[in-house]
Amino acid sequence: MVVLEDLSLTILAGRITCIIGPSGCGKSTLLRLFGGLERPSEGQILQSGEAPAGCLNPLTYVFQDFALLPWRSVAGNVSLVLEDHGVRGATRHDVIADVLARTKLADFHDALPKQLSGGMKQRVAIARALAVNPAVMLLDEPLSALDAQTRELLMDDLIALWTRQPFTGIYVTHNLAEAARLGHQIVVLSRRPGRLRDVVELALPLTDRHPGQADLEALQTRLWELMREEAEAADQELSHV
Amino acid sequence: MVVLEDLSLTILAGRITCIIGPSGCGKSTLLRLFGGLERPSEGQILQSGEAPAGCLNPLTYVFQDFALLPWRSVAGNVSLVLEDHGVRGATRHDVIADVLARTKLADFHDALPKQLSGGMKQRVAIARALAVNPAVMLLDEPLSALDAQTRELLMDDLIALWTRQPFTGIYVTHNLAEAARLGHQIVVLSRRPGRLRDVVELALPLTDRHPGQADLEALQTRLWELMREEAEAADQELSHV
Amino acid sequence: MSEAARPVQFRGGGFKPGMRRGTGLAVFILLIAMIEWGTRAGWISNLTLPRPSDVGLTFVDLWQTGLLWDHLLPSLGRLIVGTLLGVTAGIGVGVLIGLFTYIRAGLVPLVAAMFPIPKIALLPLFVIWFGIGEGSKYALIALGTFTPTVVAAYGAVDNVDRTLIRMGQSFGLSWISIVRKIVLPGALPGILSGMRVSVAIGIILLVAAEMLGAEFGIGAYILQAGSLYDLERLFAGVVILSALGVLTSWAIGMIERRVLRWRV
Amino acid sequence: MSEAARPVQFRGGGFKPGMRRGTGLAVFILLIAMIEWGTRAGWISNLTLPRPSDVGLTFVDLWQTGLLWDHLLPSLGRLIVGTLLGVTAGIGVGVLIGLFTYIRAGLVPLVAAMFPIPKIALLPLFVIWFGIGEGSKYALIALGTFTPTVVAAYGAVDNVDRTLIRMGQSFGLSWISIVRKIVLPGALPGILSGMRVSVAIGIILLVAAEMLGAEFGIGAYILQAGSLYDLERLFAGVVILSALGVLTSWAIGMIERRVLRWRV
Amino acid sequence: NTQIKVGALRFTSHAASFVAFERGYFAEDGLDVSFEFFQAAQPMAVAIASGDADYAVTAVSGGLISLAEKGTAKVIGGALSEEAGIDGQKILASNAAFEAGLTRPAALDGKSFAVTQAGSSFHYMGSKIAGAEGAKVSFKPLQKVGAIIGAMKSGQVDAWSIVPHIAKPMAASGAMHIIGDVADYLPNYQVTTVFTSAANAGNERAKTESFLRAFSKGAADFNAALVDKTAGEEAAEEMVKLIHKYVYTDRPYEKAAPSIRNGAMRINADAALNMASVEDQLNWFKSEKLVKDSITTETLVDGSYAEIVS
Ligand SMILES: Nc1ncnc2c1ncn2[C@@H]1O[C@H](COP(=O)(O)OP(=O)(O)OP(=O)(O)O)[C@@H](O)[C@H]1O
Ligand SMILES: Nc1ncnc2c1ncn2[C@@H]1O[C@H](COP(=O)(O)OP(=O)(O)OP(=O)(O)O)[C@@H](O)[C@H]1O
Ligand SMILES: [Mg+2]
Ligand SMILES: [Mg+2]
Repeated sequence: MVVLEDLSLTILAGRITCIIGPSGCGKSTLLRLFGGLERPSEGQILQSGEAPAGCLNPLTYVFQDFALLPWRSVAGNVSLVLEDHGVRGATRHDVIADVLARTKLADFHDALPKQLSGGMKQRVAIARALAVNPAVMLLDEPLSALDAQTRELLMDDLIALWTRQPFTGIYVTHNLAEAARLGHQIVVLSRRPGRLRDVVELALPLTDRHPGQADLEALQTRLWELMREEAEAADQELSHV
Repeated sequence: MVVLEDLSLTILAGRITCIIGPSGCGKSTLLRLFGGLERPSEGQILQSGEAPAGCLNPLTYVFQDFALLPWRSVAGNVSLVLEDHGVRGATRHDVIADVLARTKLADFHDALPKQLSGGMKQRVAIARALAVNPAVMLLDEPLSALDAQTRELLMDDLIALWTRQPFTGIYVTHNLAEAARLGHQIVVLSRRPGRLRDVVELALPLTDRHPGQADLEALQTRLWELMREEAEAADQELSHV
Repeated sequence: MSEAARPVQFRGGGFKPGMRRGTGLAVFILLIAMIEWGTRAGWISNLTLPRPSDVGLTFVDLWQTGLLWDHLLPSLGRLIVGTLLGVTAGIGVGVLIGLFTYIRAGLVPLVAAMFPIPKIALLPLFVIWFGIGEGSKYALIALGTFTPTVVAAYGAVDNVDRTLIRMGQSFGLSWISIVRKIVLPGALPGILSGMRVSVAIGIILLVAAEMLGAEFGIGAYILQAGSLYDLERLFAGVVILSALGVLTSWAIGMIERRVLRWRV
Repeated sequence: MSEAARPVQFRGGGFKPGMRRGTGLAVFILLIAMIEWGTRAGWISNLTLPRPSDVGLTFVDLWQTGLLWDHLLPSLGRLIVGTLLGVTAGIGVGVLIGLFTYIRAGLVPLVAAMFPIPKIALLPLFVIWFGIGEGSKYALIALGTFTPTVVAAYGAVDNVDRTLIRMGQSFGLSWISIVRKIVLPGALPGILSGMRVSVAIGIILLVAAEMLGAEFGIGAYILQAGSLYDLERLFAGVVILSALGVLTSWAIGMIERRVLRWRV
Repeated sequence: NTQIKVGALRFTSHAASFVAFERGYFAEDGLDVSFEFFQAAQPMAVAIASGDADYAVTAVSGGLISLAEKGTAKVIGGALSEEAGIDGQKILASNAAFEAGLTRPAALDGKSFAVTQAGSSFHYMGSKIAGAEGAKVSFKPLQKVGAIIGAMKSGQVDAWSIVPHIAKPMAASGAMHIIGDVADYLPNYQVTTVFTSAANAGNERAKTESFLRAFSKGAADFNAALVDKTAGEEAAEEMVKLIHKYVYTDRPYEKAAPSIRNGAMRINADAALNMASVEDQLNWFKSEKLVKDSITTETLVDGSYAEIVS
């Protein structure tokens, strides 16, 4: 089955690229290709330039369902990705303390995932991703398992994190509001097989964007018009499991 | 544990009442109380007036996770709730055909739930609720298990359904946009124990509301300011499982 | 892109072992060939293992003399009747335990206490209770399959999605409708997978059951071969039971695929 | 509100049977009282069931003469060593099957074929292979606990959340780290719940194991009582095994609660 | 005709019933006999108690005594006996033990002795032999004759005793050694007895007497043909053929015949019972604490049917 076809994309360093498209169009597959978790049957993914100093894992994911180890505490989950890269002792301790502080998790150092709300779990996943100092963050619908209010809160947190220290992000989402809030560049894919429909550039700095802002709303409406028909078709599809 | 406290609410017939509030404040509990699925330890729920003619189940739910029987086809799932009320033969057949047509499911008569997209599943659940001709529809975050685009599509469908034949609805959600689009009256609850924070009335007819409309955006922003702090607190809560 | 553009390295995949058709067969054939060689060459003594070809000849013999059916049919009858009794009773009791608080509280400890009782220990009692005829054989197999079925059945009822039950209640379905249309179909996958284990136990108990005055039956055949230290026949019997087990497990798999087509 | 305001009728609840502490005990006591009465009054013949008070006296006797420990300790030793061997090997093989395609393809059919082989049928062989000493008893119990453990273990590995494994890969964890830190802890709940069954089977097999030249042991005690048709002693032995089963199951439950505290 | 069920093992020692059935002696006495075949003696005793069989022949085992104590079984006559001059049960040593010096029963001290179950006749024999030689012997219960043969062949137990038609071919094939005769230690040992349910013994006198009469006729034919060999070779051949219908059915006649002939031990005429031997066995069971002390020979034996010899 062809999932993605005839797709050529350039991701900009230090900016957030949002990828939107109807259900099943291959967004997650594309992201897995970016991160080396999937092998393309044709074509290739190239990375250029050097990873920043202290980068343990250049291409780092944040998953929709958090992917926390339930048997490890918050700190343990962050520690997991440091252990294998030989970060030990005081250094490890410091890195963990730093990323937990940046994601407002300092008080939850020893909590188990089951005790946390969804928003907190995703913060842990973000802290874990930050801990390896990635060159590119690959975020696969990081907010869609959360309720609308928590989503708002986390969007603010992401903007704050990016503002403090800009990272290269590829952010897959269904949510046009998220794309309009977080994207420097919005890539719109068509239905399966996913092809490039449009690429929208947004010059407005992230910190100047607010929910309910008129131009962002207009952009959203434009994107929605672009996609509505395809979203409907995707919705009506019968899967032949 | 006290979940809801000191709460007195009146639901208007033929209108949609949206209930919003932070996570765990007792929205679902309140809705279960309305529908007789939970027994209040104090106070009571009263229903006044007669159910409309042909109403098989006055208080009817639509659940967040669809609650479809996976072993029954789309038609079978609707049939389930008619069988017990003695609707048989041609009548049953007609009712099923009618509600499936109203929810754009006519082509999916014999599909199994596993073949359907999330949006389609929720449409089946709505069709099932319509089949018993309810006096009040109780909707517990009916769209929050869906992706953002499908959510848009279903909101339009709900508005169309209500416009064709207004029903009394109690609609629980986290999503302020949904509340602003669908509510004639928006009830804001505080954190647990849930108390009444505010009741907002919206005069604008449903059909005249559009995504990105300025006054609705303003309302959303106001609601968000009302709730932000509490949402943050709810997010930070540790559960002691 | 500018300088040094390297392709992203693949690091996914794995951790998803599939089945290679034929490997299993190859392992079997290899094993049998090894034993054949060993027994012929003498580095496996004929006291340790029989020569596979001799076991094969025993089979041919069983087949040609018609003794195979003389032994297989009574055993199948015992297995079917006994398992049917045990499984039916087990599902009944298990569902009741899954539905009613007092039945659960009263019976779960009883079932837990019955589980580790070795059925062969009760053989002498079974003769008194059910006679030496087919009755005691049915009873032994039924008892052996009963307890695991009960456990599987009430586990399956417990695992039925509660939101489906609440849905049924919210639409005003009667209690019996909820049980019939929601609880039982929802418990079916768990019950069927429990049946796999129960049937395997039923087959294992055939030998114990046929300790009780059975002249014909695969179990009796094995016991007789064992008491004569006739390894060829012992293994022939064991192979038949093993094949029976694989076959019934496959049959239940087929039923599952048919009846549970709705599963994701 | 205006006219006829009726309260909403409650229609939820139910389908959530709890445990009533004590009911189980009450059922046991009732059952025993009934049998005591029946055997005293004579409507239960002394051939059918022993008098519970006599079984109790047998216990007291076992205790006072110290015979209880003479029988219990060897059995416990066999159970522990045999189960440990079987479970360890089973977990090892099960995890390998869960990780490697060729091992899975080669061994799953073999395990499936071994499952329905009745271990008592192999007793004569075990005498030759392992002698009539402790060896054959350990081997029998180990073999009996091995197959269900394998099945549970590879099922548990299969059920480990694949997104966790993909996460590990995406962070560049080494294969061995993924196995050690993600696959094994993730498979632990399934392995532990499989151990419940394995240990119960180990207890059941004690009797079969002690058929082979055991002078002491609960199984040997039961067998002797059976061959003497001494129902009091037979039941005393059965009660010990049953208590042992309930106890080990409880112990595994405790371990689960400790080790799997992270479970939701 | 009265319907009765006779429990039997497929052993030559049960031949009297087979002969009585095949030659119509049961029918002559108005009995319509059907056989229930068992794998071991123990379930047969239980089956008599439960009413699944009416009459059977078996060794005096602990199980039988316990059932008699529960008032459900009675010994009514004797069957197989050890008798000087007739090939009886043999004492065997494994090759390993034989080479290590177990060449006579006197060397049994410290050795292991195979039995099927505690309280079986093997246990009794071994215990009596060891007692007579002043030897301390450990008994290994191995449940089945097959398991014992395996253990003997591989030298895991040292000694055993068994009927001659199993012992002799084993010794002949070099798998083990015969080191003595049971009869030397237990002269006139009442190996097996005829028994029935207490109900039959007490209330069905006519039926029980009919059974014993027909059974005795079968025994007489058997003794004449194969034990005393007074009936001539032709009768012996015919007798072996008759028995082969029931025993070693899965072997061709040529192979079965020698085994059947070797297994021929005297079945007591008129089911006479050697009370002294029975009493000795009962006392042994009591002394080993395998049965309750309160049991007397009267509980076990209904002496009103058969002649009591000693
Ligand atoms: N493991 C798989 N096996 C088979 N097909 C798959 C698998 N994963 C994805 N697909 C198929 O590939 C296509 C693209 O899937 P992908 O998950 O990339 O879509 P997506 O855009 O992320 O969808 P969604 O919006 O639902 O997350 C889908 O049609 C899906 O059916
Ligand atoms: N079955 C239950 N057992 C114990 N506590 C419960 C149960 N269901 C709900 N609660 C508690 O009752 C409170 C209210 O729950 P409820 O589900 O009504 O909240 P909610 O507002 O619907 O939350 P959410 O926004 O997460 O859906 C929560 O604090 C929850 O912990
Ligand atoms: Mg996706
Ligand atoms: Mg809720």
